[in-house]
Amino acid sequence: MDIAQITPILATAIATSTPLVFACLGETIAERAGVINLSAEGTILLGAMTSFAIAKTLEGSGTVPSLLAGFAGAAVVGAAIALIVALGTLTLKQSQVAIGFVLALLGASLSSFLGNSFVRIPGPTVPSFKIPGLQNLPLLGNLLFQSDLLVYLSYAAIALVWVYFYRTRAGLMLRAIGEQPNAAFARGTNVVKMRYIYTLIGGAMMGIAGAAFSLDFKAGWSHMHTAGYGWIALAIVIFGGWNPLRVALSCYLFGILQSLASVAQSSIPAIPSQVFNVAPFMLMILLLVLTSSEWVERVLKLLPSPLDRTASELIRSAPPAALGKVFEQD
Amino acid sequence: MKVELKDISKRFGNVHANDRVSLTVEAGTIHGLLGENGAGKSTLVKVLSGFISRDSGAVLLDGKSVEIKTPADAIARKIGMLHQDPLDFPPLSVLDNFIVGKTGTGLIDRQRSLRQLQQLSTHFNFNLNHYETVANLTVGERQQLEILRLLSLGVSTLILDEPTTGISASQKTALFKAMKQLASEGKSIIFVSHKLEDVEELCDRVTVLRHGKVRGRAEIPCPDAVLIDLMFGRELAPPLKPQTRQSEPALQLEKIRVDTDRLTLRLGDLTAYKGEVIGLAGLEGSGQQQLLLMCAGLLRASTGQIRVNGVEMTHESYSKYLDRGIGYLPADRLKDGLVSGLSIQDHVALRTPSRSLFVDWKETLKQTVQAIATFNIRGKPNTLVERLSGGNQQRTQLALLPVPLNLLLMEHPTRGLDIESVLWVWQQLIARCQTGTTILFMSSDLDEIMRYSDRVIVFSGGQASHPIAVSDLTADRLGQMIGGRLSDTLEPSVIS
Amino acid sequence: MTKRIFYYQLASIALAIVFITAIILVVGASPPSVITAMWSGAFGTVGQFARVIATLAPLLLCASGLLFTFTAGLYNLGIEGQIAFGAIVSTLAIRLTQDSLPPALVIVLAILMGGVGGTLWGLLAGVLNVYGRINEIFSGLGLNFVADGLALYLIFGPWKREGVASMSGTEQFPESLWLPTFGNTDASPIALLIAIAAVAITLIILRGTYFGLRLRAVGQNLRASYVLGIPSIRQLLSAFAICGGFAGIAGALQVLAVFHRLIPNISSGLGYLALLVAMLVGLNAWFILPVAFFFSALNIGSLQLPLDLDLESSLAGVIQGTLVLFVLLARGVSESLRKPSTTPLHKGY
Amino acid sequence: MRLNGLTMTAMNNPTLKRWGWVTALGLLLGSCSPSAKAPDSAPQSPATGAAKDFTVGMVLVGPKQDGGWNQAQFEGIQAALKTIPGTKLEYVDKVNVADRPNVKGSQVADDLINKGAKFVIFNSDDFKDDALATAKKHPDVTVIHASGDYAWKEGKNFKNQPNLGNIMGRMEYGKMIAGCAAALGTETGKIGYLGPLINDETRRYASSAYVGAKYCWENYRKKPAQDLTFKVTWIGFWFNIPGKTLDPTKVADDYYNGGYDVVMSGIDTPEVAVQGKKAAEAGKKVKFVHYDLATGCNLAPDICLGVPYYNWSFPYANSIKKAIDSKYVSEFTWLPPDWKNINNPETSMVGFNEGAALGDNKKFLDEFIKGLGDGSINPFKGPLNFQDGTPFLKEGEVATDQQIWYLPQLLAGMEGSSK
Repeated sequence: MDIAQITPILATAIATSTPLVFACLGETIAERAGVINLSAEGTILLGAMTSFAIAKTLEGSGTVPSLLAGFAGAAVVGAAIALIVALGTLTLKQSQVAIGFVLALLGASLSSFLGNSFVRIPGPTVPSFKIPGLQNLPLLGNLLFQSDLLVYLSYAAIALVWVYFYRTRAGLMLRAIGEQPNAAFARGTNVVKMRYIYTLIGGAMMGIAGAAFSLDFKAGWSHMHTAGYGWIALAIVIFGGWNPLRVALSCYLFGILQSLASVAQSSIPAIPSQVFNVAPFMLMILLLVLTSSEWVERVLKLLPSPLDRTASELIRSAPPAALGKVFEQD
Repeated sequence: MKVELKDISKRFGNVHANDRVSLTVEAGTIHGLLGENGAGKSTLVKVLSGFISRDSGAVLLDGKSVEIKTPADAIARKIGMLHQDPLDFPPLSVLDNFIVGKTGTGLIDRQRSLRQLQQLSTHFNFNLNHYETVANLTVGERQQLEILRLLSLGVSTLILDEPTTGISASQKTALFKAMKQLASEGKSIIFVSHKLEDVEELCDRVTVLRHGKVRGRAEIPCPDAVLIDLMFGRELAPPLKPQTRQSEPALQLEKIRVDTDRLTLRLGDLTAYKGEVIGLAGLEGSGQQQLLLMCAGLLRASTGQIRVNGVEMTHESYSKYLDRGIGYLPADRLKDGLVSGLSIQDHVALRTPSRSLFVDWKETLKQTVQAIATFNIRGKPNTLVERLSGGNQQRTQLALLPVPLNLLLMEHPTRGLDIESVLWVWQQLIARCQTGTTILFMSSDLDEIMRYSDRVIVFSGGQASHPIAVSDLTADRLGQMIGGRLSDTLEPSVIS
Repeated sequence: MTKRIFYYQLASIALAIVFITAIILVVGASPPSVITAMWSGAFGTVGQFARVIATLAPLLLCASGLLFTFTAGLYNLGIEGQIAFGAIVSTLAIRLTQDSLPPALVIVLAILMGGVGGTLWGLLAGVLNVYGRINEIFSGLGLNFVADGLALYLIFGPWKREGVASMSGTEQFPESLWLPTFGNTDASPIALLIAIAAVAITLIILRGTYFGLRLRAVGQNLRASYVLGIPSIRQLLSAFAICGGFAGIAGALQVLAVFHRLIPNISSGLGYLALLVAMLVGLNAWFILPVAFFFSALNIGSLQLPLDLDLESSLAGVIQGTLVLFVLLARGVSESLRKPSTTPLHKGY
Repeated sequence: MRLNGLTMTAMNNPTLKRWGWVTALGLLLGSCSPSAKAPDSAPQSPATGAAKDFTVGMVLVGPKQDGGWNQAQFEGIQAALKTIPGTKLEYVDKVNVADRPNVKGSQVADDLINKGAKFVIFNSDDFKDDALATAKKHPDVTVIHASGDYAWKEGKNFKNQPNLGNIMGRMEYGKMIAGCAAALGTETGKIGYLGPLINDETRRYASSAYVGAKYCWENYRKKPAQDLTFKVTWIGFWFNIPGKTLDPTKVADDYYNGGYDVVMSGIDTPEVAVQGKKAAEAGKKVKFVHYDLATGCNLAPDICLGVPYYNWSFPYANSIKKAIDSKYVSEFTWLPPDWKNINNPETSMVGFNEGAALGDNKKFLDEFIKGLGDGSINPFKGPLNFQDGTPFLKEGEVATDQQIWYLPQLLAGMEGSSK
C-alpha cells in the first residue's frame, strides 16, 4: 500500500475521531480538576439524541441555526448531567464512581426512550468546508484540511485546552487542584467552586461530542447510536496520560485502529473478520493496561536520567493525585 | 507590619485548643512561638493564616482589625505561611509551583517568573533547579521554594510552622540566614518551634504556649532553664510505677537504622527487659514512631536485627509478630487501630483466634460483655466503635490486645482521656508488666513518661539518647535533650 | 438504617417517581397506561411471569456476588465480563464433554466450569488491581471488552455454525442439555434454586463467618484491618474471586437455561443491572430478593411497551437508573446533614 | 377486562399471588399514577366483538424505519394487510442481542401470539431457530421465516414443520443488476461492497453483484476483468452494533476516501447512501447502490445508481389469505422478478429502481435486465472459480438453485473474507 492510498484512510480516521476528541478533552478537563465523570457513555448518547432532536425540529429555520441550536442543546444537556455529578460528589460527597455509573446507564436508557421518534430519519448535517489556502498543502492539506468546520474546531479545542493547561495561570491552578487541593486551597482558591466549573465544562464538551456524532460523523439518531464510545473515551483519557495533546493523539490512534480493522479484514483472511471489528476496543484497553501498570515506571527508572524525564513526560501514567477523592476543607 | 492577635479562643469539641491567647509581633522582628506538641501553637497560626476560623478574639494588622476567613483573605492581607508538611504540588516543576496561585494576566509569562525566581534565589543564596519536578526535591528545598514564592507574593508577615524538622544542617543555616535578612527588611516573622536551640539562635522574642494558654513571654537571649520551665510548667512528676522489671531481656535491637521519607532513625543497639516500661520522649516526628512501628513489624528496618524473647524476628511478616504476642496501639485510633462501621463485638470476634468457619456470635457476645466489664468500656457490644468516646476507644483497643502479650508498643496511650481513665489504663498496663509484658510507649505528656517509665529514651531528629533511668532525670536535663541537646546517643559512632 | 435515613429514602423515591412520570409525559404517554402495559407484560401470562423468574436467577447471582465486592469496598464493573467468560468456559465444557458424558453430568460440569471461568476472570481483575495498581473500574471495563471480543471470536471463528457466521450465536445444544423448565416456559427451577442458594450463602457468609467479618473490616478500613492482623490482599482477591464465580455461574445459566448456546452479549447487561440492584440495597443482603425481582419484572414488563403503546422498552432502564440515582443522592443529603465525624461508606473510589 | 382475566389467571397460582403483591407495590412505587386501578382504564381495546379479526405478528430484527431491509418488510406487511380487510398488525422491532438484550425472538413471538397473532413473520435469517421453536410451540399458528430454508424440501436443512414456511425473493437477480449498475458507474474501476455478516445469503448476494459487475464491465465497458477491483468488507451484522461490529459509517468513509468511487450496500441500514451524500457534497466524485428499499435512492438521488429492492406485500398477502382460510401448508417461496416488468408491485417480488446517476449508461443496464429475463445472459455460467482457486462451475455449466443458495465461498476475482 503506498502513500496515496494511506493518506485518505488516515484523513478519514482523523476526521471521524473528532467526536471522541471533544469527549476526551472534556473528560480530561474534569479529571485534571480531580473529578472523574464516569457518566461519559450516558452523556454522549443523551447529547447525541438531544442535539439531533433539536436540529431536526428546527430544520425549517435553516441548516445553520438548527445545527447551532442542536450543539447548544447538547452542551446544556452534558453540563446538566455534569451538574448532577458535581452535586452528588462534591456537595453530597457520594462516590464519584457510583453516581457516574448510574448516570451512564440512565443517560443511555433515557436517550433511547426519549429519542424513539427520531430514529433513522434524515436530518441536518454539518456541511463540509475546505479551508481555502491550507487544503492544498502537500500531504497535510489532504490529511487535515479537507473536512468540515467541526473538525477544525476540534483542532482549535486541542490547542486551546493545551494552552490553557500549560500556558495560563488558571490552567496551572486547574492542574494544581487535581493534584493537591489542600495546597491549592492554601493558595487562595475555592476548590469546590472550581471543580464545579470544570466538571460542567467537561460535561458540556462531552455533550458536544454526542452532537458531533449525530449531526456530523454518524449523522442521524438510532437506538444506542454511539454506544461504547463513552467507555472508550474514559480509557483514552487514561491512555493519554491526562495530557490534552496525547489524549487527542490517542483518539486519532483509535480512529486509525478502526480503519485498519476494516482494511485488514481482507488482508488477513485467517482471522475471522469479526475479530477485527472488536479489535480497536480491545487493543485500546490492552494498551492501557500495559502502559498504566507499575512495571512501566520501573522500566523508566532504568533509562538514563535526562532521557528519563522526557520519556516519562510522554508516557507518564500517574493520574492526578486527588482524582476521585473527596476534598475536605478543615 | 505589626501583627496582633487578641484573646483568640478556639475549641475543638471538648478541647480548648486556644484559650484567650494574645500575641504581638512587631514589624522587623522574629517572634518565636514555643510549646510542646498540642500546646495550641498550630491552631493559633492557622487562625492567622485563614485555615481555621476562631471562636472569638480579634486579629489586628498595623492596629486595624481585619477579618480573615480563608487562606485567600490571608494572602490578600499579605500574610504567608510555610507549613510543616510542604503544601505544594509534587508532580509540577519548581517553576510551576512558584507560579501557582499568583495573580496576573491570564497567560503565564514563564520567563518573567523565572527571572523573579532566580533573582530571589540569588538574593537568599538558595540553589534550586527550576525545571526539576518538586517530587524530586528534599524537604528543605521545598521549603526554600515555598519561602521564595511567599516573598514573591509580597508577604509582609511570614509564619513558619516547625520549619527545621526534616532538613539538613546546611539547609537550616541557609534558612536562618534568610529569615534574619527578611526581618532586617522589615517583615514580621512568626517562628513556630519546640526546639530551644533554634529559637535561641533565631528569635528576638518568644511566647510560650501550654495547654492552649499563654504561659509566658521572654526576650532572647534567655537561659534554657527559664524556657523549659515555661514549656513544661513545673517540677517533673515523681515516678509512680512499681518495680516490674525482670532480668531477662525481652526486646533486643542491634545496629538498627530505619529510613523513611522524612527521617532516618539511627538507633544502634538497645535492650529492653521483661516487665520493663520504656518511655520514648521527644518532639513528635523525631523517630519514636518509627521505632514503635518497626518493633511492631509494620515498618522494615534498613539495617540491623531485632529479636523478641530470643527469637529472631528481623525478616518475619507482620502476622508472625502478632503470633509472638506483640501488640501495637496506634495514636489515631479510628484511622489505624479500629475499623469504624464495626461494633465492639465485631472487633472482639476479629481478634478471637478460631479455627472454625462460622463466628459463634453467642460466644463472642459473652466475651464482649466480659471485655466491656473488665475494661470498663461505656458502650454496648453492638455499639459502633466510631460512636465511642476517645477513652472508650482506647479501652476497646486495650481489650483487643493479644494474650499472652510479650511486647506492647503504644503511641500516646492516654491522649484525650480524662484523668480517671488515665489512671485506670495505666493500672491495667502495669498489671500486664507484672506478668512479664514489656512496654515501649511514646507520649508528648512528660508527666506520663516520668510517672510510668522505668527508663526513658529521648529522641531528637532521628537520634536517640541512651536509655536513662527515670530516677536520674531532671526537668532541666529532659528539657534540654528534647530541645535537641542529646549529650550522647545510642548510636556508637555516627556514620556519615 | 435509622429512621431519618429511611424518610430521606422515601422522599427520594417519591421524587424519582415524579421524575419518571415527567419523562413519560414528555413522550406523550399516560402513566396509568404505562403501568398497565408493564404489569401485563410481566404478569399477564404464565409465560411472561416465567420470564421474570428466568431473568431473576442470574440477577440474584450477580447481585449476591457484588455484595462481596461492595463489602470489600470495591466497584466490580467487570462483572459483565465475568458473566461472559463464565459462559464461554461453560460452553467449552459442554462442547468437550457432550459426546462422551451423560447429559446430567455435562450440565453439572458446565455450571461448575462457568463458576471457575468467572472466578478466573474476577481474579484477573483483582490481580490487575492489587498488583498492577490499575483501578478495578478500568481493569473491569477493559476485561469486559476483552471477554466480549473473545466470545465474538469464538462465535464467528472456531465455534461458528456450519456456513454461518452470525450474531445468533453458536449451534444450539441438543435439548437434553437444556436445563429443565416449569412446563413449557422459560423459567428453570434449577436456575432459580441455584440463585436463591447463592443469596442464602451470601447472607450466611457475610453475616455469620469470620471471612465475612474480615471482608467488612477490609472494606471499611484497609489500614486498620491490616494492623488488626487481617490478610487484606487475600481478602480483596477472594472478594473478586467469589463475585466472579457467582457471575460465571450466571453466565453458565444463560447458556444452559436461556439461550442454549453461546451468543454475543450473553451477559445481556444483567451484570450492570445487578450493580444497580446492589447499589440500591446497600450492604443489606435481605433486600436483594425483592429489589431484583422488581427490576426483573420491569425488564420483562417493558417489552410490552412497544407492543401496546409504541414506546421504547428502555423505560425500564430509566426507572431503574432514576431510582438508584435519587436514593444515592438522598443518602448524600442525609449524610451531609449528620454530624461530620462519621464518614460515609465507599468514599472516593 | 382482558387484563382482569389475565390477572385472575395469575392469581390462581399461590406463588404468583404473593409475588404479585410485591410487584404491585413495586409498580405503584414505580409510577405515581393516581388511577392505578389499571384494569378498568386499559386503553387498548382487546379483540372482543370482532372475533373474526385476524392478527398478524411480525418480529423485526432492526428498527422499522431503517431505510432498508426492515423498513421494506414493515411497509410490505402494512401494504399486504391493507388488501385484506379485518386484519391487524402487531409487531416488535429491534429484536437483536444488542438492542434488546436477554430477549429471544421466540419470546417476542410468544407475546405477539398472546396478543392474538395467528400468523407470525420472522424477518431475519438470524431467527431460524426462533422460527422453528415458535412453530413447534404453537402448532396452530402459521410461522413464516423470511430468508430461511427450513421449508425447502430440496434444501440442506429441511425440517418438515407443517406450519413453518419460508418466503424470499431471488435477490441474486437484483444484485446482478446492481453489480452491473455499479460497473457502469465506476470511473476508477474500484467497487466497494459493504457486507453485513457472512452466511449463505450474503455470500450469494455479494457474489451475484460481482458476476453482474464483471459481465457489464467486460461487455459494456469493454475493459479487462483484471482492471476491476471488487472488495467486500463485512461489518459483522445486518446493521451497526457499536463495539461488536465495524461501524458501517467508517467503512463507507474508508471506501469513499480510498478511491472506491462506487459503493454498494449489502446491509439493512443506509450508511452507504448517507456517507456518499456527504462525500459528494465535499466534492468527491462518488456514487452508490442502495439495497432493500424501493425508495432508497431518495436519500441522495443525484449520486444513486439504483436500488435492488424487495416487494414483500403480495407474497405475504398470499400466504396470509391462505392462513385465514386455514389452507396454509408449509411452502418454500422463492420468487424471481417478473421479467415482464420487474417493478410491477402486484407481481414482481424483486425489483430494481434505476438511479439518476446512471446517465447514458441506462441503456446498457436495460439491455442487461432484458438479457437476464430472456435467459440470454446468465452470469452464473462457467467457467467460474471460487476465491481459493478451486473450480465452482466448469466451462458452460450453469449453477443450480442449491449451488447458488448454498454458495460456500466468494468467487475468484473478489477481495474479502469468505468466512
